[in-house]
Amino acid sequence: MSDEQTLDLLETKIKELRELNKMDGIDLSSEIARLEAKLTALRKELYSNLSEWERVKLARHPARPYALDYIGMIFEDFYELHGDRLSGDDQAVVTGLARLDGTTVAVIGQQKGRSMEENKLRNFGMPRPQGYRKARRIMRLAERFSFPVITLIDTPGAYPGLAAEENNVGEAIAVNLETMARLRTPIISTVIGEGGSGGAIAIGLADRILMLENAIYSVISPEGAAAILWKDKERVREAAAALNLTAPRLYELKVIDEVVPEPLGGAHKDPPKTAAALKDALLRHLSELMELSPDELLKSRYDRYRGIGRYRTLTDK
Amino acid sequence: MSDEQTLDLLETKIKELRELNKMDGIDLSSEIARLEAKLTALRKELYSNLSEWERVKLARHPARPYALDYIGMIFEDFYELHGDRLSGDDQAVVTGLARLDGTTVAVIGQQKGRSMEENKLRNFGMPRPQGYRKARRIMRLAERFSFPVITLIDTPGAYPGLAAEENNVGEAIAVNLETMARLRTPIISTVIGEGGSGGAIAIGLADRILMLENAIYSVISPEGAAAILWKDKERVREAAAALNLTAPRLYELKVIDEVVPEPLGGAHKDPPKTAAALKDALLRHLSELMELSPDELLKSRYDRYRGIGRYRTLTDK
Amino acid sequence: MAIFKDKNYFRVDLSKEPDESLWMRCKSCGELVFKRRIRENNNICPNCGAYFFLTAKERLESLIDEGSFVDISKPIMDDDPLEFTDTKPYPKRIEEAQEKTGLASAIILGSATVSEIPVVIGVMEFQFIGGSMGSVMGEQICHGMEEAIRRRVPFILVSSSGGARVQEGIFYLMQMAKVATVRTRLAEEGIPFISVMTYPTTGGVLASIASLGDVIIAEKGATIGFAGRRVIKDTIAEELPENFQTDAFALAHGAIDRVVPREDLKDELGKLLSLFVEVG
Amino acid sequence: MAIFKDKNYFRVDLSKEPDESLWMRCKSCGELVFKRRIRENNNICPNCGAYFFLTAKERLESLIDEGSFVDISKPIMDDDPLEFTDTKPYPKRIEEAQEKTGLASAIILGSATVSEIPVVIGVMEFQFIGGSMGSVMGEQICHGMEEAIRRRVPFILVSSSGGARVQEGIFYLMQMAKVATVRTRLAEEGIPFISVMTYPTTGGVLASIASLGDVIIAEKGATIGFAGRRVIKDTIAEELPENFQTDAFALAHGAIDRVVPREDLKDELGKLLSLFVEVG
Ligand SMILES: [Zn+2]
Ligand SMILES: [Zn+2]
Repeated sequence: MSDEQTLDLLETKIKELRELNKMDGIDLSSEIARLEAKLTALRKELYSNLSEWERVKLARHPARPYALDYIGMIFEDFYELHGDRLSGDDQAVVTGLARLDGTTVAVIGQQKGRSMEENKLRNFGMPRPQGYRKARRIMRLAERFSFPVITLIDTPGAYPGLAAEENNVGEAIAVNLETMARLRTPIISTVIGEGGSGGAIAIGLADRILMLENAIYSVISPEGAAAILWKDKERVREAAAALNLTAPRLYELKVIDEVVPEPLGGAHKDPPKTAAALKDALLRHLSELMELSPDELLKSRYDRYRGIGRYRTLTDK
Repeated sequence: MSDEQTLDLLETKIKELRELNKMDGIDLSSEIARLEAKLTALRKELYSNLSEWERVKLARHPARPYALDYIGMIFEDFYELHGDRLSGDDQAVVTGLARLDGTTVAVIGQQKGRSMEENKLRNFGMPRPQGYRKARRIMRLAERFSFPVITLIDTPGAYPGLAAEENNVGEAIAVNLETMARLRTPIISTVIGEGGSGGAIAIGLADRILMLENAIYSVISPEGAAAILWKDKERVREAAAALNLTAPRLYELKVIDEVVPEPLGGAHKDPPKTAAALKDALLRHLSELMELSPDELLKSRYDRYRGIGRYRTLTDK
Repeated sequence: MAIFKDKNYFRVDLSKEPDESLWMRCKSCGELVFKRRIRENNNICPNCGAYFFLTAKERLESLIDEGSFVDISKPIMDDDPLEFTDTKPYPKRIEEAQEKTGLASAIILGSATVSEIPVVIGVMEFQFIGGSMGSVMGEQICHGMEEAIRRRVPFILVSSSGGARVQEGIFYLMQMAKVATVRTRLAEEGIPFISVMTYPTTGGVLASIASLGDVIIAEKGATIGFAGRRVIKDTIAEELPENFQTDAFALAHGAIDRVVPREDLKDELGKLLSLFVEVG
Repeated sequence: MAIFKDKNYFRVDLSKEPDESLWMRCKSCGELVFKRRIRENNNICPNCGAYFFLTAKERLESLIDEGSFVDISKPIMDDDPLEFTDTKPYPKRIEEAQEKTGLASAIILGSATVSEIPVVIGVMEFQFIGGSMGSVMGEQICHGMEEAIRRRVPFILVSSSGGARVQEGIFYLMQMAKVATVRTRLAEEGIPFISVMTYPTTGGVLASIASLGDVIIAEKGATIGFAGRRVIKDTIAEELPENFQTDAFALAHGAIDRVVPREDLKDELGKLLSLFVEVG
């Protein structure tokens, strides 16, 4: 049993005691209070020292809220829009218009499923070229009406397979990047779960990049890195650590703009609270970005990406 | 035997006489000269009174030059470009860059085949959505570098079929129209053979519309019109006449800007001469259009299409 | 007798009640139902839920706020530029269509409100020569878009069309180019354009204005496609799947944003429009 | 010994002749051939026509006018922002790659002429950690595009890359965004960008700069694809056709403009470039 499972079990026991407590003649209040204090302390200890690999597991936790969950909790009047107008409607990408505290925004989210059936529909959150092109269409729509664009990233990666290559997934991602680079409206991207490589950044070029505390953003999965770089599938913990994929670390590296806190134990422990924190962050960043003219916005976005990267300068000889 | 075939036979006989004439001791010069004069007179009579249906047959004549034939005769340094970047490369549409009397232009042509094999490759000149989207890509490329766009129309129509509908041929045509309406570079379209309805206009919204003398431009084929409107497949001649599909008639109706003359008997009787006439017309129109700034060009194109149509004004009551 | 023949142009007035027989038999479930009840129910059978055909006027009534409609169409009607006659002269067909529908042309154009949001709205009348697009429809659509720009309100176009007005030949084809050209101005002016596809949206209407909506909504049961089944059969004799050119087919292939049941269409439009316009 | 370790940056000089053994055996036909003859023949076997691998320097030599190359790269080399170690520390990998290739990074960047047309050209070196894109490659590509704008000459990028420089993690991913961002300036300035895809053009290089050429030319035999066969097999275990991710596959699916044999590549580039620049 993992540490987290032990704590979940303890939590269940406390709930059972609380039920008992309601019955006549039994007073367990002080015992319950002590157990709850203990649980919180244990949780804090566990989650304040989360290893990278533990965060990977939280980012992929099946109970973790997905894009549509956040959309439901953060926005009003979500109106879903479908289709790339070219050849398909990829349900691994959800797009639409909605209101964020009164402002109409375009929302683009990568959507995983929970049941087998849902996952079939959502393709396990792995977008096809049609999904990226649907996103591109919505970006252009947003630009036309000056709606800010909010993207929610949560994908193991772009769908790899014959049909994806036949539909030029490379182009789909590349042209999205080009499109986002010059889109004349604010873009805020948030990694809410897994930020899987090119499949993530294809909707992730933004004026502000946020990450939920336990989200990850990585060029390769720890499993993939272990297999390819360490030639040992078991060394996922080492790989996860080496990849620098956690939100706090990426904030230190100045690649992302904010880490949005999650409840102790992860977003799924209190989805509304997580959503509230994300909404607060989105509103803060959006109000700053909406102060800028489209030209200022584009210039600042351009400068951000023009300057990104780490290298050593040598003596020209 | 049709009148045209009779004349072709006479032409062959004259050629044979001319061979004989080269041999020693035979002088047929004066007989040949008289026969040639006769042939020319007969041709003139035949082709000056071409019925609409006869023009339809000329427009579809298997020996008629196709887009690539004209491209070879009119432009220099043609560099073909392929692919819609999305999912395919439709060979019923040929696109590329080339030089027209020194000016780099983008060329977009609908291409038929002659042999069965060629026709399989070219899909009988019926473009798929991928072909229209390839054309669109080349238009955007042309706009980026201010290359004028020359389109050559020759199609029975857009390819009708399952795959075309699955790839949203309606969108493909509609967005091409929208794209051409605002393309910031001159566009000249020429119907060189068959201008088949929506499949033709999808590359035919232009600053100047030219037609070869025996080309046709029609909302429906005479065969289709006979079957649907006259409920009688045999009444193609009547349908062809009613449809007002010939170049001279469309010029009278002020829908097209110029009728480019063909040699007696049709373009295939002297392809280089036809190409020379078309080149001359293209250069004339292009030099006029290149006098205009992009804004002037767009305004004049806008006004042209905003004003097109014939209706009766009523008394508002 | 052609009602518009005398060059007097009657504007569409939705308040006039058409007289009609009391009962009809539903073709789907076979029940006898009150016509009035069907009418009040968006022409949906109250017994089995089957959709009956809506005229353009009925469609308008089903989508807009009651009493909000004002005809803003141009006072024009179809001409006969090609002097076209097949089994019947084109002017005769126009007359018959006018008598049958009580409309001047195959499109109604007006200002109205939808969930209290002002819009310009055009609705095609399929019973008017198959809702085909001739010079008048092209002109009214463009006029509607220009009015939407002038009033700074969204433009809604409800399509129901077989496509080509063959009798106008090249002028029909040029309407495809014309409406697409004027549509670009809506985009440049930031005016929303909602395209509503109903049964059927095909041919050159699909391949021009109907496919150019910022948002495209299809009514449940709409046929959506470029080339008709018959043309496909005659040209390439291809086997076609059962769902060919259905609403579900269009949705699956990314052609449209949503499929909406008729009874929800007005609410959906209101919800969508409210996202495009400042509310409050 | 790392040749760039001492922070002295050697610019690429194509005039230096590498010393090498005289003969090699062609892996394709088995014949012993003069290395020099292969080299002079664009690394194509003079006997059977098989293509041998070209280093970035050899590729450059095969594409540009002799003697026209001037290194204009920025004097930079890979850093180790994540202090990354797998089976080997990242700095060690960089050192080894530098020693092996004689290059500072996985890309050569210079000005040159092609058929007498001045260009800025970047060429990736596959032998330098698989031609993977790290911060340095991203910066050099952007620098090259800016130089092309400053000089008003076309930009050519010859890709040969496995994609991700995994050791730079998020900084690699951000290079995809970076090069795509700067590429938009070429478009705005009307500077042509020709993307040349060679064996292999994959991953994040394909999914960013390589797919964004105004014209995209693939060398015959190039592998072009986003996800590697192994990833696909591991993820979805799908059966893949024989021509998967070949040049012909990319052409058939509209990803590229042309497939060009190596021996024609220079002439084709010259012909194409001449259409983009005023000649005479
Ligand atoms: Zn019923
Ligand atoms: Zn060999």
